[in-house]
Amino acid sequence: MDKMPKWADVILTPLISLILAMAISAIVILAIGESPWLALKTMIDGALGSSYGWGYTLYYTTNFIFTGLAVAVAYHASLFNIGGEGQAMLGGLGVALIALALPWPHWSLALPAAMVGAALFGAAWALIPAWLQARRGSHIVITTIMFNFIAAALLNYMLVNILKPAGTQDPASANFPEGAHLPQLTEMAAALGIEWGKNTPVNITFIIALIACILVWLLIWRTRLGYEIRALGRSEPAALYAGISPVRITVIAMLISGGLAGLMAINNVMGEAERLVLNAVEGAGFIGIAVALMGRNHPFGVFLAALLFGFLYQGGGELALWTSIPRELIVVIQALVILFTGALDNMVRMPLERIFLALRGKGHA
Amino acid sequence: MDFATIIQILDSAVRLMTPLLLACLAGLYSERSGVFDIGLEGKMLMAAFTAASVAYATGSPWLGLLAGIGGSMALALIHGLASITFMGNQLISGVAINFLASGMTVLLGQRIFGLGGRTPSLTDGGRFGEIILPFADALRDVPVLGPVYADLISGHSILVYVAFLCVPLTWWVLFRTRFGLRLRAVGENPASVDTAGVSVTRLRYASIAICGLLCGLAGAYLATGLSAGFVKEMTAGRGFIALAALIFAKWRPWSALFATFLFGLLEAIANRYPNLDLGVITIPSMFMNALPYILTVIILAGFVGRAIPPRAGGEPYVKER
Amino acid sequence: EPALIFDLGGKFDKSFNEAAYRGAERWAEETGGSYKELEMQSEAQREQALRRLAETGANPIVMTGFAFGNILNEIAPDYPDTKFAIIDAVVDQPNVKSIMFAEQEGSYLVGVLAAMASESGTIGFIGGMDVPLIRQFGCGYAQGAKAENPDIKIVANMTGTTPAAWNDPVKGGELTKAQISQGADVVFAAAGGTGIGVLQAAADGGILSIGVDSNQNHLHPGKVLTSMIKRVDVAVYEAFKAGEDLETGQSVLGLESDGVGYALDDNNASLITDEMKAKVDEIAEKIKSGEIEVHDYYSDNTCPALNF
Amino acid sequence: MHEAVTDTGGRPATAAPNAIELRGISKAFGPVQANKDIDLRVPQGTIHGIIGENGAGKSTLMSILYGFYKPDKGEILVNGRPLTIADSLTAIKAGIGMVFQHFKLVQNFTVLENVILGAEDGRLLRPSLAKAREVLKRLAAEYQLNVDPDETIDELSVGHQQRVEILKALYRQADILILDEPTGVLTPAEADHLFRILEGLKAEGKTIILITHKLREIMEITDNVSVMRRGEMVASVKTAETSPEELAELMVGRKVLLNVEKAPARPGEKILEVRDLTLVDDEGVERLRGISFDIRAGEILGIAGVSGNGQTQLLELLGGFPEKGSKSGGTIRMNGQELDLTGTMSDASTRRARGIGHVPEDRQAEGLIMDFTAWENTAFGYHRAPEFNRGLLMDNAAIRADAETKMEHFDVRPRNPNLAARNFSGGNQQKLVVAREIERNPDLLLIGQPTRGVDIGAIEFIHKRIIELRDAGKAVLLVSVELDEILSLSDRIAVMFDGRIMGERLPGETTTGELGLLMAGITDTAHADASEGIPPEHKHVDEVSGERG
Ligand SMILES: Nc1ncnc2c1ncn2[C@@H]1O[C@H](COP(=O)(O)OP(=O)(O)OP(=O)(O)O)[C@@H](O)[C@H]1O
Ligand SMILES: Nc1ncnc2c1ncn2[C@@H]1O[C@H](COP(=O)(O)OP(=O)(O)OP(=O)(O)O)[C@@H](O)[C@H]1O
Ligand SMILES: [Mg+2]
Ligand SMILES: [Mg+2]
Repeated sequence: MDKMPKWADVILTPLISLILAMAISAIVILAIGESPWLALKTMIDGALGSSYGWGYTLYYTTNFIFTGLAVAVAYHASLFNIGGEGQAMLGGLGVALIALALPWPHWSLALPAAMVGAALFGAAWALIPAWLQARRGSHIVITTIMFNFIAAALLNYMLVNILKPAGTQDPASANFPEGAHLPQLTEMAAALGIEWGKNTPVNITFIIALIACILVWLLIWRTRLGYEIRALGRSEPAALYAGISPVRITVIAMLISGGLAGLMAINNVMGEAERLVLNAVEGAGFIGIAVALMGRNHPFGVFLAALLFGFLYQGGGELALWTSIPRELIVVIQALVILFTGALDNMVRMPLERIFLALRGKGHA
Repeated sequence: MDFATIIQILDSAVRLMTPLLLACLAGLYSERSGVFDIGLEGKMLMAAFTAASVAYATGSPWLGLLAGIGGSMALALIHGLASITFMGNQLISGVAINFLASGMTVLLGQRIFGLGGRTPSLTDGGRFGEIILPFADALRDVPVLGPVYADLISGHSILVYVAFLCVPLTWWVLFRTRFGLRLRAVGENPASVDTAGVSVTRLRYASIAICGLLCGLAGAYLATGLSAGFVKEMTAGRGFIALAALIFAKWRPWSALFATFLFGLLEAIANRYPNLDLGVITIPSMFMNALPYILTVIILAGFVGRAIPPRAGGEPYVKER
Repeated sequence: EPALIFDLGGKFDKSFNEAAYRGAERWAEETGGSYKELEMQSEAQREQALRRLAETGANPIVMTGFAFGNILNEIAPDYPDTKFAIIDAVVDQPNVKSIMFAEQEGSYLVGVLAAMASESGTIGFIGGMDVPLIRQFGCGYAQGAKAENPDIKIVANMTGTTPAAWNDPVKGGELTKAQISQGADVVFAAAGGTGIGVLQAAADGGILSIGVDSNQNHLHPGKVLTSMIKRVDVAVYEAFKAGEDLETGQSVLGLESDGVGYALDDNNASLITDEMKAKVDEIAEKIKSGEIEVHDYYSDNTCPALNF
Repeated sequence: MHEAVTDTGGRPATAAPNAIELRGISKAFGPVQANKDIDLRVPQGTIHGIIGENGAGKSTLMSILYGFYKPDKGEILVNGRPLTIADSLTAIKAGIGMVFQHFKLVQNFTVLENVILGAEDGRLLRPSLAKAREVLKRLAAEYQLNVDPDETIDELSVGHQQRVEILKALYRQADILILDEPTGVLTPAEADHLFRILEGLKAEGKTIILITHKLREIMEITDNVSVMRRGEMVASVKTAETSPEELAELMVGRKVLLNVEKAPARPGEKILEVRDLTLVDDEGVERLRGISFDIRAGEILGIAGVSGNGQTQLLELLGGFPEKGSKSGGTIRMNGQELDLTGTMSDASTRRARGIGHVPEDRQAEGLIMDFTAWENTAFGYHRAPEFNRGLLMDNAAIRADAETKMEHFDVRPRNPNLAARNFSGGNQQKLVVAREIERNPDLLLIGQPTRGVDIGAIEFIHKRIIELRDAGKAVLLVSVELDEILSLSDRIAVMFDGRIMGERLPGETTTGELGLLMAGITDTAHADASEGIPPEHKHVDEVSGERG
């Protein structure tokens, strides 16, 4: 029997936590001499107030869904993949190599090929840490941290020494061919006769991300593989008892995780920049950790958390753009949201449980 | 590579490893008590900021040091609140603390100094200077030992010596004192400590406070020892490297010394040889920069076995569900 | 109302964004006018920032950093009545002014100075993140130094491969010490916030340093040999001053137009002897006249004087 | 109503004052009312038994007394004085010591370190350790509680770990000692030894509270006994004035068969043939040294032995998941076909495919995923079976339906397949595992410690099912440290010692005494001929390993 109704646990608690985080943020904003009300209004207007704002919010959401899912899948196998950042970088490399390899006639051909490239490169970058963990017991947290640095070096090298066209300043690859440009949601909406999200970077990848959520949900809760991943994650001796091979599952889970992180590149590299730039990932790999943990490693939770972070990113971007509030405030707000909804959630949950127990007690009496 | 070069590289390694060592030992206290800490980075950053600010304002590195410890401890307290009192997720709390420090330092810095998060540069009085050990100059000419003493052992900031002393001290505290026994026990099996009549909460807070203190030293060393002021994000991932070193060291103090030295040494070598000419090919600078990380993975895979964390690590101590 | 958009490093990057900010401030002070300024959070905001500014009627819109090039090329045609100015990139659109700096020329000069000031015959270069722009600096510097002293040894380091490399004064300091121990007695830092650590360590270590972008001589008076100045502030100031009448097209600001140069002020007067000054000024003239040609790293991604 | 029972039955057996008196103790874990208004009186110098079904609230009550949990309400009196026990320190100071059901030892600490933890003298360890070493030596001699003070806990057998727990309490000079299911993990010999110690303690005037599921033990050693059911104290009686049958009925609320009834076995064909099985673990220790035996259809082979003599390794090897890094040799034939011992076909799922079911010794670590729901657990290990899958996806509806049937057949309570395994009591968890393995109708069932920590109601049930399986013509390999269980279920008994089978006996023709000798590694040549399948060179007296009692 649970201590309180499910809705209270999954909706009420995070909501109150979020309000607390916002309240503290407001105090911080006041302390630096700005108006919290204006800030909130700017953020909400900017991120959710127009199809334009949504277009950006959903673009960021897409990035975070992929990195969040990546962390979540590994987490179910009790592997803490801090390497999303590096895997996403490599995913970008994969996308760039494929997009630039052929004069793609149409995106519908380029997209699947690029997805394969992104996923393969991302997965490959997760493979070595996975294999080392499974076979040699090398701690995956260290190896994935190291692989983030190595990925940055590799990407730096590839862009500066190999992919950069001569005569440009930019440490970036050449622009992708026209046929590798992904349809933006704006265009897709326009095709349906709706004017939506003009000039925003959100693109078809968002839909792929939603599909990825569903597929990951199916994988984790409906397939044998997911069952085995979860079993291994909860208890290795039990997994052995059930005939589940820890090495195999560890490697597979990390490959999927790395592949998902790599797929993020479809959104930012192929969908937005349409070329590979240095630092394309911009920390989304690390945000993915927060997204996964806050989303309780459930794809739907990941989606909601990614949306929240997409909102914070876009709303925060608007703040930085249109008010005199420094952009670092956004980082503080993000920190507070993560802290209150993710780590201090029991501060809200415990008293709530007591209230619900007391209410139930009365109900019975 | 001649002897002088070796001494120079080692000397550089010592400086580079010091913040890592302090942060690594900080993590060691926390994680040995069962509280995982990926917020070392944030605590160091906050400490670097508060240390630099106060050292600038007062002209005293010592007051700066205190402030650094204070800043780091404040974040440690938040971590304690989240992971001990409210039994929250320690990883999330650590992530949040890193974000918080990265945002708050710039926000406060900009508000106070208006330099976009930088603090003004510290003048010499506001920094920890190099300590020349007695007879360093006189002994320099003694073959082998002379340079080792004069150029390698002598001539570091006081915090370097403190950091190195912390290693035997930590070992002693952990394995020779009552506090250490309880600390190790609470990281392995908090229920055993609880049923022995000792408060798990108090012990864990104590270790987290020590963690805060050591991160404070590390941050202060970065801002007021190695450089002359705070620059945003100046920890540059050292907290994560320290974490890696901690796992590498399997949560043991002497091994922590070794692991952080290895990181320092590899970085010093990469600094010294920005692009290594092997005759056939020249290794580009990017890969020399990544060399410490690549070698870490290789060493980890080849020579270091499974690292088993403290058994109760990462889990809050929940008696009643 | 003019507007200024900073690149991701942010307004206070101790480097060219900060210089741009100073240019805008100077304009505001002198004219009493106001301007809009934007700091971005992420890559995706480049387009957002540009479009939104253009839609609010800001004119001209000045942006710093090559990373805007691509986007600007795409959206400039959408706002034909708005003038754009981009620093550090070439965008071929009728309403865009592209401002490039010949960093290699200024770097060449400070290279000459470094070689002259060096007693050990070894000088150093410390870059931030390893990107072509920084290689351009390093390459010009090495050419100047080699021209002055063909036997000179140049030790070059890059700080790292992540954006953290721009803000790591500790590593900057450590690299400086490593270079000092290799005999360098002048180091040139082109590394943003990391450079602060370089200049500090050089001052502590009793050697000379060279600042970058803006005049950093004052940071350690008497210990900073000079600074390689890149007049981003002037470029912004001029663009703001021109207002809606901004002349479009391409301009390369080199020694000729005082877009780059070396800094001489009270702080380093004692370090630059008359002989040195005469020599660099002569070389500067030769570069202007084309007598000396400084190799442009971007042209072929290689550097004749230095291996990266 | 229980008030009345307590008042009539709970009178002190002696005139001594009460060491412990509990008044109206209540404790809820969230919505679960673990203890309801409990009264208890334990006179000084007595041994007081507490019995009750799994989840009845025994451990909770004792943990409250020890300051581990805080009661919601109620009063505690120690030696007649009211005492607020806010934490274990208060309890320890009041002279209370407790040996928990799940030991509270630090696995990688030495015995000595565990003993002094929390009871150190001064800030430095060295003097405390030296003192403790002396005290332990004395206690060891006094109570025959020998353990090597420098051994780390994970090197010790469970029995020895328990000694450490008792030593911990004695070191803290406990006058009142609480033992929560202490014999669950002990062999009869070890249990006897423990009881002798307890009697010694009692003779010194100490008070002992003993929780157990074994009525035999209650009858043997306690002065008074209290019975708990569903969080309430339903009776407190003098042991001399009651009987096992009455206690069982009080506990479960119905009549319970305490003895297993079974027809004689009708063995059929050989199902399992094991020859010269050896296993060396990753540290190079020989765990199995040439094991050979057969099991036929329709018979139960019981393997007796002190835990740690290779039974675990034998079960795991047969089940297809020997410890990582171990090397094995010998042959296993199942239904006449040889099983792959090391190759790719040697994992647990291939064994299941060959018709081997397995109830592992440690249900919580191996047999179940504690965070999985009951229905997910009932497919565990068989999750690749075609009937549980539909194409790429698992057929959750089918699994759930199957779980409901199994839970009904095995009377798992509460009958809620959506509940996580950890929320079932120990007995019901065990039923889940047994149901899963037996209902697959395996040709051979490997079953280890089937009733450890399980209450008598559930024991009765599980025993019945094992015998039904046998009667259905299946082979059963039963490993248990409970000699009673071995004797009453097995058709043949083999005794394991130090990785060898010391001999085989028939249950009707042997005694606990004889089996006990074999378990200690002492073979009696007179009986040697009865043991078939054991190579002669194994029939000598083995060196008695010092580690085991
Ligand atoms: N720490 C806890 N948190 C929440 N519920 C608990 C806790 N400990 C026990 N319970 C619940 O309290 C009830 C009583 O449990 P308790 O452990 O006291 O039973 P028990 O009589 O010792 O059972 P067993 O014979 O299995 O040891 C059970 O329903 C159990 O689920
Ligand atoms: N923290 C807890 N939360 C919920 N239920 C718990 C908790 N701790 C124990 N329980 C439940 O309490 C009951 C008794 O638990 P206890 O810890 O006494 O041992 P157990 O799990 O029954 O062990 P065994 O099976 O060896 O008897 C079980 O149903 C167990 O699942
Ligand atoms: Mg119990
Ligand atoms: Mg139990």
